[in-house]
Amino acid sequence: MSPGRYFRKVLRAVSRDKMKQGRRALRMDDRRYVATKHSCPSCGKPVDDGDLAVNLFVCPHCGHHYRISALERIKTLMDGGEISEFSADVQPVNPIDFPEYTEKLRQAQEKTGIDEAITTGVGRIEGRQAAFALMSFKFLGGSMGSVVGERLARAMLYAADQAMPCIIFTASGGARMQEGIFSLMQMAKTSHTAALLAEAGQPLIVVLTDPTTGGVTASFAMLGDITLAEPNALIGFAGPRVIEGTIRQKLPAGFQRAEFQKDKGFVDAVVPRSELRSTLAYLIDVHSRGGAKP
Amino acid sequence: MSPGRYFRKVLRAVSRDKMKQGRRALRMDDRRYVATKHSCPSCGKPVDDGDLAVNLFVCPHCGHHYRISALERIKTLMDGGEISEFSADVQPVNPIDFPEYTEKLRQAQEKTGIDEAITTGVGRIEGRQAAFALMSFKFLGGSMGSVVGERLARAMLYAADQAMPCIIFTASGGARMQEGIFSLMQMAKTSHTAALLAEAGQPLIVVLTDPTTGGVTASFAMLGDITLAEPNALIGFAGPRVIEGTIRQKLPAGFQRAEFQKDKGFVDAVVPRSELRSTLAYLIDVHSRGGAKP
Amino acid sequence: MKAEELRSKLQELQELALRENIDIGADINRLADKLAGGDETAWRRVELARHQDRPTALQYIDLMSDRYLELHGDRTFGDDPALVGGIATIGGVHFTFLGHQKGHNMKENLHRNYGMAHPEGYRKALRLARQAERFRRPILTIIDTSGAFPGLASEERGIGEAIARNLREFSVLRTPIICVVVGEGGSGGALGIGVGDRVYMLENSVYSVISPEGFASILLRDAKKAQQAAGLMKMTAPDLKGFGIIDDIIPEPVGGAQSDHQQIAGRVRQTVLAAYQELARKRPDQLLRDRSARLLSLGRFTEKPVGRQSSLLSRLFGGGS
Amino acid sequence: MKAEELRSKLQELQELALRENIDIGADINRLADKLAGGDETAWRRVELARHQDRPTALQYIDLMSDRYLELHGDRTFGDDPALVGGIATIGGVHFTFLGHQKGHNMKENLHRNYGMAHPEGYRKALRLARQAERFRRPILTIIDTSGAFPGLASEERGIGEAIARNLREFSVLRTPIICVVVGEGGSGGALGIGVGDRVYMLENSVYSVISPEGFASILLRDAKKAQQAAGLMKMTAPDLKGFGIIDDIIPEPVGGAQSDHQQIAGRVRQTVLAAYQELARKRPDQLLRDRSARLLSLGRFTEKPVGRQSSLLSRLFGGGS
Ligand SMILES: [Zn+2]
Ligand SMILES: [Zn+2]
Repeated sequence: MSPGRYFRKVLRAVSRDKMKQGRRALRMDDRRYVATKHSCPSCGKPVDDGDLAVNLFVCPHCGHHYRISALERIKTLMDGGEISEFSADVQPVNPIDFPEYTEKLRQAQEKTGIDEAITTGVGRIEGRQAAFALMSFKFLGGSMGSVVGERLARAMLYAADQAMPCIIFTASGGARMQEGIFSLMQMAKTSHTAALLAEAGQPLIVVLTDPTTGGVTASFAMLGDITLAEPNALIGFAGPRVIEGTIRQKLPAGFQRAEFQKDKGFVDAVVPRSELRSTLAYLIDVHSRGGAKP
Repeated sequence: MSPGRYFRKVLRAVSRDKMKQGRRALRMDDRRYVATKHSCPSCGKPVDDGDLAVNLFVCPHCGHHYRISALERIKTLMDGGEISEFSADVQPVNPIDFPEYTEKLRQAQEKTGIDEAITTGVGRIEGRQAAFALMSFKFLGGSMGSVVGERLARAMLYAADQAMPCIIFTASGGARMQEGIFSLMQMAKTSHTAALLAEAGQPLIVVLTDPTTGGVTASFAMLGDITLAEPNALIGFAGPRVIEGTIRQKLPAGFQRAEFQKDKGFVDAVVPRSELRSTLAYLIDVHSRGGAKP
Repeated sequence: MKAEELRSKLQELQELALRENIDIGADINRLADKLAGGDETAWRRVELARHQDRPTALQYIDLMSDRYLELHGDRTFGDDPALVGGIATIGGVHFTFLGHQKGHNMKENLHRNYGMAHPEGYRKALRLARQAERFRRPILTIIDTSGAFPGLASEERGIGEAIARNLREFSVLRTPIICVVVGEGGSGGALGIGVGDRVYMLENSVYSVISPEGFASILLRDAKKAQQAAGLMKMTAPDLKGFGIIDDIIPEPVGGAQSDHQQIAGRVRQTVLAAYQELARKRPDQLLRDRSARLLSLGRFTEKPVGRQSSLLSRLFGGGS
Repeated sequence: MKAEELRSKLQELQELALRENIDIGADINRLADKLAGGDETAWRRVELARHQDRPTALQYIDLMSDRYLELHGDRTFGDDPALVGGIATIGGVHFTFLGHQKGHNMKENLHRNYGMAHPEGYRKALRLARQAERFRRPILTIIDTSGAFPGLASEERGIGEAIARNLREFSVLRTPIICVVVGEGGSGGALGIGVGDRVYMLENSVYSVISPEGFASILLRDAKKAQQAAGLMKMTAPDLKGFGIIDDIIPEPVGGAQSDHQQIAGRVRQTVLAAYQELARKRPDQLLRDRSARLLSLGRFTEKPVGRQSSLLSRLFGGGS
């Protein structure tokens, strides 16, 4: 891969863009966590909501890793529980005039308290800075439309320009079909910015979380220099039901899970949430200043 | 792969070398082909020796491609039935003082009428020039020792320097074990010159013939930009008997044959001997002058 | 009823034109579109795009080229008959071609897996594309698939990774890439050889994020509403031209591409060679910058404070989409 | 008989030295060699090289590094437990490490396939090596295999191609590569991660074109003559040092590397870091030129008219081997 120097212009322009991007500190409103109980979706045992947040949203009984949104990820991963968000102004439209899409977006925003299926910004882990992109499955199934693509593209180009790693947490059911062909094209766009990031010599670190399927899996999610996954995360292109429809039989247990994908060669390491901060900090260190100094 | 400009020095040096390489025209002595008959090793039907040479050493009854030596290849493939041979002065020694190796070499030379398991030189096909390296299985099983490695290296570097394709016909049982570790290291040497050839922008075209196994398969034989194979040629790293020893059962029919290797993704096309000249001429054309001119 | 009658009249007209060798295909098709209206037009095109007599990738290559040589294998696992590739000399220019390969009948389709490729198909494509870059051959891709194969083996060997890697690598290959959607442009499987400097669609081809059937079953919760879905999805060549996703539409012969292979192959050849002439004039850095701009401009959104649609592209290269 | 007696005395001496923590291992080993004579010495080393208590690749990495992270998979087909890799920080330097991984017992060896890798192992190695180049990490390879796995699946997925590609790519990677043969250096399977700027062998390791058993069965026509073959093949560290194939020999503790993991890991660490300091001073072009010279110089032959041994190298770089 040798795109030459043409990408410099891209980076310079993004750098200019950064100046007016209206960054804002983003952190979770902790008041939502009241001490009520629910049953763990994996083991069924009673779990206290408040305890769960403290325990990184991992079931204290069985170790089940709950699906978490960008805000919860920020709270549990980042130094100070916050990031400096950018691209917040980038907001969805209805590009193919799909019936009720605008209304559906508004409802999702109201219901989830987040504005799109991805949140991007700069943050720190154990003092090390990186650009982050955090997907939220609960926002329309983490589907990738134009906003997800644009925010991802900007996050990668920002990392390239500012010489820092880009760390992406994926969680997606696939393309935002209501945006038609535009949603498909986000695969090409985000994969291209991954190439530009590589050209700039900065690492793309991907953390696959449950679930990561469809167009996201067939683009940036599989383009990490380092690819980590949370335990038991479902990772695939075609979803299990689609495959079962093709082969007309049930899938074997564990198929497409993180551990399976590691055996099949697509995941570097399965990392429990409790070890994520330490592992990511080491990886940022390793890739700092272009590598080795004795 | 970007070794930079360091290889220029290599090429310049080889270019100087070329001046004193004592090239000589090499062609087969046709008198050896007297009109006697034998049975085709594949179909068992009677074949006339003289007819066989005219028919490109392909059985007129069943299409069986006979194993042929460098001299027979030159006769049937090259314009005028000859090449301008180089590196003829490069001759074997006994590097690890292996008992009776020197004697064995002498016997092989006497018996086969060729001096080593490879013959290299410049020749033409339908008027197009290329550097050629032609292996002879009948010379100690086409085994690769220091001379095979050095002649191959020079052929590739010559092609790189003179801006022409390098076309290799393989036929080998593997490493020349009598040369010990030196025979293993020819794999590294020839693979490296394949990298230098690629760096120079010239194609490596490999034609796999029966049989190609062992260290040759794990080096230059598998490094062609274009990889052709003769029908039914046996191609593999471990030989069939070694594998049968490992798995303790008979191999399936067709295993490791040219058509199998095409299905497995390692051969671009299986080309009958009758179509080789035309196919190679097209491939030389396609790769001339750095590609497309409208 | 009235539409039905008009359509049968049109059919007669088409057949007449075909018999008399008058090229009025594009006009007739446009007329038919107008008569049919949204959903119906789209669905008619889906059916035409899937017509089993349409020329396949290798037929296009055969009809377009002076000589060609198919090359096989991904050098890792296998050779995928559903995605073919090789070298073709078209109008004196040596191209590396890649294409989804469907069959014309059941037997061929079983061999070709209905043009639904496995990972090794995309990896073969990448191998040949890199070879093209190394030897400075332009690349021609012929897109015709309902999608990558959604099966067990395909997933096990990383169909997602294979497509993703192609998207990244094709986006920065230092050689011109020309893509033509000749039938179905289905989802990531189509895009896997669909990133290029020029993208064309045949008049009756379609290009979409998912099949109309899939779309209907997921978003309309009824797989039988595929016809309606086809309209909602905006997947026809004119739709995509309107969105600025493709460069141009290649008109088909009367009745569709299947009715005159020679003619449509000639038009594709003409379009591809003209595009190549244009692209060959660009220096590699310019080629890549333009491709980059094209890719970065994909997507529609708003930036609230400014109150207008915008994209990275407009700020980067001063253009806009 | 006399040799037997002497050896038992030596054994006592070794044990004493070990107990008293006196480092006389290398001297004792040399003494043992002299007493034993050719074939026997070589065979003793083959046995030591295969000793199942010798440290494995991951043990070396664990003992040598401040921190490390194993990375998995070839991104195409699978992850091979017989060939491991990852990132290790050794003396503050971030290395990409690669190594054949054997087990210490039957269960581990079944999982690790006795350190005999499949194609996906070599492809993982290449993936990580390219990553190392991209992020300017030096590469450390730990060689310990009787050979690539000669099985059905290994052949089907192109073990020959996988090794060949590594040989080519490693020969031109723009980052320092340091190789250490710690046990068995068997054939192409060893060489598949054995092309580098510095190659070291542990004192009792071996490196050869084929196993002594294979050599015996083919050239001596009797698989049981492995001991004799080991001598004929010239496969010990001193042999290879004498041939100029390796750079240096790392002395083992008394009795062999298995008797003191900590100590041998410390020596390997020291050697690797010293080599890295040297290589890090070279500009990339110089590094590659030197590696190229090393590779082109491999082989011994004569050029008749001049009547002396010669190689490409002597004419290219003015040196000679
Ligand atoms: Zn639980
Ligand atoms: Zn016959």
